[in-house]
Amino acid sequence: MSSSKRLGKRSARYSALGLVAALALTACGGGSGSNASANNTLVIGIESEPDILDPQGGGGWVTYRISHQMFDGLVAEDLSKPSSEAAVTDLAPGLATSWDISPDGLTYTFHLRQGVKFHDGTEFNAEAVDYNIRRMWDKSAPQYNARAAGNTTFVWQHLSAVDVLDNATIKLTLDQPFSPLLRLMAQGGSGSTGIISPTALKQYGDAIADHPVGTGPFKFEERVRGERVSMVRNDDYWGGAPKLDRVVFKPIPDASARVASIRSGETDIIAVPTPDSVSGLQSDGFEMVDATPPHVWFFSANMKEEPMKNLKVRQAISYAIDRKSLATDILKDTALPAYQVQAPANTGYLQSTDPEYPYDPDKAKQLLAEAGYPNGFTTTIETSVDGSGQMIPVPMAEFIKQNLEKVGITVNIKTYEWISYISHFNAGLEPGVGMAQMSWGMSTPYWLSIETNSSLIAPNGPNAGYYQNADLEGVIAQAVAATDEDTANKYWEQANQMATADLPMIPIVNDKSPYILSKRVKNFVLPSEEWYDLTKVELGS
Amino acid sequence: MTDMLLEIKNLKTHFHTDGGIVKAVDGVDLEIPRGGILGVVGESGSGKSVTGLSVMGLLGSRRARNAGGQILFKGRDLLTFNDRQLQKLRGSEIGMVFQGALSGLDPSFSVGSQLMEVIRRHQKVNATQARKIAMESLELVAMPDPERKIRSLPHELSGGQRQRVLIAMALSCNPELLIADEPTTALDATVQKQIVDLLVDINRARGTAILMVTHDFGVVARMCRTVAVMRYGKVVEKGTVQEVLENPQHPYTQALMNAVPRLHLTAAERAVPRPERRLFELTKNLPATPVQREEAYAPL
Amino acid sequence: MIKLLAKRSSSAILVLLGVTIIVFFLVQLVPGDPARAILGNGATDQAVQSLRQQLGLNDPLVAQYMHYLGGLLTGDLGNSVNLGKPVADVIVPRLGNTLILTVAALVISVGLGVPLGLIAARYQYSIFDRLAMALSLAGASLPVYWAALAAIAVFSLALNWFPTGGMYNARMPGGTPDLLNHLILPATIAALVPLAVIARLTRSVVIDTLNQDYIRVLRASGVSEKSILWKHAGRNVLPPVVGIVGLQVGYLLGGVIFVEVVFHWPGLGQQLYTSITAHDLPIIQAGILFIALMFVVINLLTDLAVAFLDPRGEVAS
Amino acid sequence: MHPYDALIRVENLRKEYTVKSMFGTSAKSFVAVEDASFHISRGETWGLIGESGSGKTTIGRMLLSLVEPTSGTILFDGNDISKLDRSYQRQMRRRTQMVFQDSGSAFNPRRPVGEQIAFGLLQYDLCTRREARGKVLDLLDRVGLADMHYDRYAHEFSGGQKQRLGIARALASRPDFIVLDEPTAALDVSVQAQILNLLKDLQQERHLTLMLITHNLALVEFMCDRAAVLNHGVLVEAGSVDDMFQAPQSDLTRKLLDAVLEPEISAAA
Amino acid sequence: MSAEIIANQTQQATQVPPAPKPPGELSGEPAPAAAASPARQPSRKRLALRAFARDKAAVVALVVLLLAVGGAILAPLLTSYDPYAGDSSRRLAPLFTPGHWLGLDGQGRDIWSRLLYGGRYSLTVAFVPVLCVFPIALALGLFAGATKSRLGGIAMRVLDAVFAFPIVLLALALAAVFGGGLGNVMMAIGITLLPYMTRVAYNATVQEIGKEYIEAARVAGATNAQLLFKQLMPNVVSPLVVYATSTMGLMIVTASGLSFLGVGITPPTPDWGVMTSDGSQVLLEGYAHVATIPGFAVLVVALAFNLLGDGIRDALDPHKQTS
Repeated sequence: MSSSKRLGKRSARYSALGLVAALALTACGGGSGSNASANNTLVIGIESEPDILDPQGGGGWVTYRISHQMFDGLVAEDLSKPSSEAAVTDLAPGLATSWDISPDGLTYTFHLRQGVKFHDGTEFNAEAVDYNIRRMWDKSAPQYNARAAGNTTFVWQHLSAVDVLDNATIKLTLDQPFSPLLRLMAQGGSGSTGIISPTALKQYGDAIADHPVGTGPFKFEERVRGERVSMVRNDDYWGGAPKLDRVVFKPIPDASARVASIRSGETDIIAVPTPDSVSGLQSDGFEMVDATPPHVWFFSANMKEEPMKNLKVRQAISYAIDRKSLATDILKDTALPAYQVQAPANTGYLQSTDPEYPYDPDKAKQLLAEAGYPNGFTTTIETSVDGSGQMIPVPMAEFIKQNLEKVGITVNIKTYEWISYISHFNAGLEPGVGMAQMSWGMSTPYWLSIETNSSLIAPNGPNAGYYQNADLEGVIAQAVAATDEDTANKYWEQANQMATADLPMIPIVNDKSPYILSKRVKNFVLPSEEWYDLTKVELGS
Repeated sequence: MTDMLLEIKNLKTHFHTDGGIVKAVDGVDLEIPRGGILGVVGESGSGKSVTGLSVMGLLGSRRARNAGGQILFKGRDLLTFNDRQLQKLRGSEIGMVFQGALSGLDPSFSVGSQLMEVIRRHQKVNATQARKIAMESLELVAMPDPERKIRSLPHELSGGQRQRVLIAMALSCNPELLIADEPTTALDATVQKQIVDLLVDINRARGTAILMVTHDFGVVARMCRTVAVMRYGKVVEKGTVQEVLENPQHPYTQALMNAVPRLHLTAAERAVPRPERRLFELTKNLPATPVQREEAYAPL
Repeated sequence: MIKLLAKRSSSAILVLLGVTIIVFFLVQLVPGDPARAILGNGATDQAVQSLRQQLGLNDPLVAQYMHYLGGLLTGDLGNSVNLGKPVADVIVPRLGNTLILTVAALVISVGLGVPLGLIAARYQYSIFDRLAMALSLAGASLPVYWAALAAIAVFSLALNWFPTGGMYNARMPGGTPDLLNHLILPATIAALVPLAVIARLTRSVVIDTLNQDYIRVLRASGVSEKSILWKHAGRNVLPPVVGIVGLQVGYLLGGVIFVEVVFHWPGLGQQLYTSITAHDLPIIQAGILFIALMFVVINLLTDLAVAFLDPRGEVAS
Repeated sequence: MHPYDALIRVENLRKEYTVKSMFGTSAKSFVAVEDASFHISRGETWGLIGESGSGKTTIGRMLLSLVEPTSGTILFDGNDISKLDRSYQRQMRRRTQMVFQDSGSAFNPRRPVGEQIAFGLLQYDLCTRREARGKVLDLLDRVGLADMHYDRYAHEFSGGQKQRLGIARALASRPDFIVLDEPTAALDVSVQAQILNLLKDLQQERHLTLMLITHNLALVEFMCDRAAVLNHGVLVEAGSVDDMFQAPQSDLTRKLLDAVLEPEISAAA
Repeated sequence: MSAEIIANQTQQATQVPPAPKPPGELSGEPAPAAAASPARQPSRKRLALRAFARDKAAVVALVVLLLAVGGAILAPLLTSYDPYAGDSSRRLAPLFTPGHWLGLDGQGRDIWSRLLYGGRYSLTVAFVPVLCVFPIALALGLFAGATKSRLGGIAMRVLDAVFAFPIVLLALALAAVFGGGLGNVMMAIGITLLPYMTRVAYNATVQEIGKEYIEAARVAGATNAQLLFKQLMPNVVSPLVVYATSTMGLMIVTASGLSFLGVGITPPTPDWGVMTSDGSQVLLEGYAHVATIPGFAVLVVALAFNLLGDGIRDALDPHKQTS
């Protein structure tokens, strides 16, 4: 045999070996799922990899949208109505069927739903609730978890005692009246109060995030980091079993790739499509669903230094920004112009038809001149490049820069990655930085307090612009201490009015939080909230 | 002249370079009878190597062009051969050995496998037979311990042994003509002599005709029957070795002969004290060449 | 061979030690307070301080480094700040995914680049050669993410040949065929730049080899051009080409970050990218360390392979 | 011969190369030169004969302090060169020069050759900067090159011209002793003849002491008075060339003599 | 048969004899005629320029780069549009829109104008880090390569460790550390580049120091400093210049990658990388021109730098400078 033939054979053998190795490598990635369930699996393309699936410790809307499907809290919201029917979500019974509030507003007695079982079979009862609340609040409890506590600080800040009255009743005692409590208990933006199976908590401890066990409509199936989080139907769900067999949340961080994935049929629903893709998708037969969640995209002004210290300057900026064009041209109507600090999906929202700061560059120039800056000034705007709820911050900032430069304000843009931006933002605005962009919101107006309270001035809290307004704090304190909802709301509206007039934060737009749905998806409702319910959703063929 | 194995008639090989046409071989006539040994002597750039490569069709450069003449091998004009015919011819009917024995063997394959590849390329034999022929070829070139050497990789052999392998390779298919292009340059003197003697032995034993390209009159004297002296692409003088060496006619030949340092000078020569002994002085004995001969500036 | 192995390995270990130092101190430079990042917006100063204490962030840097190194040696990469689990649990599956992508890209770039270089060398100065080399020069200057998006536009959206990203079909993960289906496009894009470089370098190595004396000897012996190119030149360009390919793995590991981001391939690059943005220092440290480790190991293997493939056995610079 | 007639005297010279392993243990060594003793008299040309790898170049380099001997002494003009102080060392450097086998690679490819030849002059303050060019042109003229060659670069010269350049540079510092390392091995015979003749003329003119390293016995016969034969680092024979070639004492010498192919018709053909 | 004289000696005078072939050369092709003609020798610079001018690809590359530089400098004369000001109502207008032949970007800014002004940033990113690193790399490489000292060895070891990081990864990590923006990106790129350029200088030094001319210079009495600066340096600078030039293209690509990952130059700076990464957000929505035009600019300039590097290498090679 010639050596050339031998060489050929040998190299063939090598390549065969390589192939086998490659297959062996890939074989470990084999999957699960049968054809039938695959057909009834809803795939949702989401904008980033979720945080840990511990509902109390995991932060961010993206994560809560997932853990919300597996966990319930005592208090829920009615997520069955679109924004057009309910501008603000109504509170609804969750794992508590009802609750009594003492007239002094200091004790809350929750009557728990009976016959509910966690996904692992553990019975849901008052002990379970007690166990969970102490995990978030009671430093002396063995299950106390610093991260869960940190994320739920605002909810439990006035809690002084938890008492199990009986198997179906639990009493929370506060040290002062705290009207936002119920709404905060129904929130999930930065950690929620979803109830976890105590058995599972005891078993897994901190690793609960990889074995989430709740009472929700879907049961955890598996999580492949970077690839998917999947869950299957909970046939025993107390609210009625969902229609879908499985739900898969698939993180696709790049917006273009997300859009591509629904076009190619790999996903059924995607979050946050690029604004420029929406009309094309719609004309290709995809449906866009949007809402008015409690979301505002705003600038925190640096109240420590000139010229932002000057109210006239802040007003001038607010007049100078063409919110309408921003929403229509840049964001392609995926957002609404925002003229007040609180979002429409908030009980403190003012139903005034007249916006306070219409686009008026001339007035802006005039105000600047009055403030002593007839020739404008130079300032820096900081923003993240992406992030949950941030929409498309850089193009938006670029647009606003152009607006401001028209009235003589020269703007430098500084950008950061989302998470480094959060810590940078929370450290407080640096000298020389005029405004820093942020987006947030809650259906409870208490959010305004979190943003403006002087005790939460950075770095102790999210009041990054160092805002102090004793009058506003006084009104908010009255709202918090109110024991009936109407009184509270009246104070909240007043607070909103004051903040909008004083502009510690310059609101820009309210996100409409659009989702793109393929034709197969039926009964998907987007309420006035940052998350949604999937129990009613069905898939066609 | 019909019994000539190789007849080169008015061969012209030109190179088209950026600086114009270089006539490396410019009308050369040479002939070798069957079993003969022709020495082609010249200095760098004389066109002697290009002549050998032209015969093999191995100029391999885009710039090389044949500009006329004939190369008749056993009556067939090799210049009319296509690539396939030439490939068949090379190694089987005409073998070639180059200078630079150190790098002449593929370092990655054993001596045996390289020999066998050439053998099986030209002869319809199986591996065992090829191996046998390879062994014979190695024995022919007096390779010590051929059983072991056939399995060796080239770098395991000395320079002289490698040159032997190359000769064995060139001879493995029993060609009628061997073109040896300075096969001993860069070898130690002792090895050089062995190789030269080996070639003479092979010529006698097998009747293989040899075209010996060299710059060394010593080699010519040792092994050749006829010799041609080349300069600037032309043959300036040719004849039997006896005639040319003992009575060179062309001044260039004379000059070259004079320039070779010799041992065992005659008593008369030795009587000259060393400092006064002189080698040949080019400018005096040669007609002035046009330009560019570097040595035109020689002050001698 | 064993001696060479020992020598190369020990110098590789030195390099790795240097790598750990660089990784450690690089990460120290990342702005922001990891403790605050963990605890979120509402955390009090006190909580942040106690977590800093707990994480050892208040120790002197050198002590932190020694602690880090000690952990590494015992296989403890620490816990992810954000993910609440051991770093190794996060990194290892990602590493596997990146390896799949990298190996596939390597197979493509070598499988196409080397023959391309060989043929271009064989037909040096031909139209094919000039075209191939111009293209590969351009290929080496291509912004990878742009090429990735363009490939999605064409091959996923317009032609619908391949999925737009991910590793498996989310609806019904389908094992190896599913994986291959998801692998082809990103692997090809990741392969582009190394393919171009490999083709160019292979070409020049082959041209060098074809000018060697022994090639001329083989020609003079009537050996066919095919055998000369594929057997003799092919065998002899192997050591330098393996060296070139080894170096390209480094570029691959870098370029793969873009491919992983655009194709949302759940690999180490993407994890690293999100961790850099999420400030997850232990993950960043481990991720960079692993990539560097892979790089060093590949270099080591390359060195040894070159030495092994070199017929003279011991010669390797 | 009186010892002071010797310009160079070498005693028990030895050079061993060690290949250290990674951890400095188990060192491998290779002896390039073993216990060599010889002397070179003023004004003579001393030949060092050996085949490739015999260590002859290593000896040449040791004489010029380019390679440090493992042991043994080298006396230059009666002084042990390893014990010279700085200024004497400098003097020694000036007085000893070398012509390389391939002067092409011995010239910096990116500097004009004239400048490189001038270097030796300036380095030892043998002339002023202004005079340097003229002196170099004289040197070039002496070795048979023209003024215009001053500003050229090494690659533009032919083999013979490069050797001439190498010789010119070696002469620049007015040395007493020049090591010629295979100075004509790469040249055509006609060119070789010119270079050899040139070297001879220069030796007479400048009273040079030469050491010729070569494997070509004919060159030694032509150039040298005395010579030595080196076999794998060991000097196997030394003495006057005439004696040695007429009555060789060692096998190697005999073998080498036997291998010389003379351009005369012998019985062999 | 008597010996015959064949050559016609007079004929020799009329023809150009083949140039002498270097001994040992086997190619069968004579080397180009060695320049020994008595003509007046042109200056080195002239020769290098002449060699460069013969390289068509390099000349084209140089023209392209000069156009890019010219366009960047003369941008205000070549366009009337502000690269920062857009008309959001006309955003993403296609190619050949009247008045905007390259169309408008996502902010409704004129792409042609941004392309011109963008050259100022992209070319700076390519040029400045390389320029800054050059002397450091040269000094380090020379020092480590020539002295073989312990310190140099340690320096090279440290750089070896830096080598273990893929370029993009290191640049990404550094950019993340420094934060975005032109200056920081250039710093990140410079630091990333340092080991590579140092290695080139080091390798060239080690290679050159083994050559005979160094030994010859030592025989001629050169001191160590003279060897280093007079002999070695010119031979080390040349390959480093070539490498640096070729690298500039790669650096634009790298910088653009950083912009894509959000750690690069900050928008709305009209840097080509920023433009490409901006545009890639709408690439799949049918607005391919927004990303492709600046991407193409990056490609062309990177290519030009590569070809220029090749051209400079040849031009600086004394062997190719034939008059």
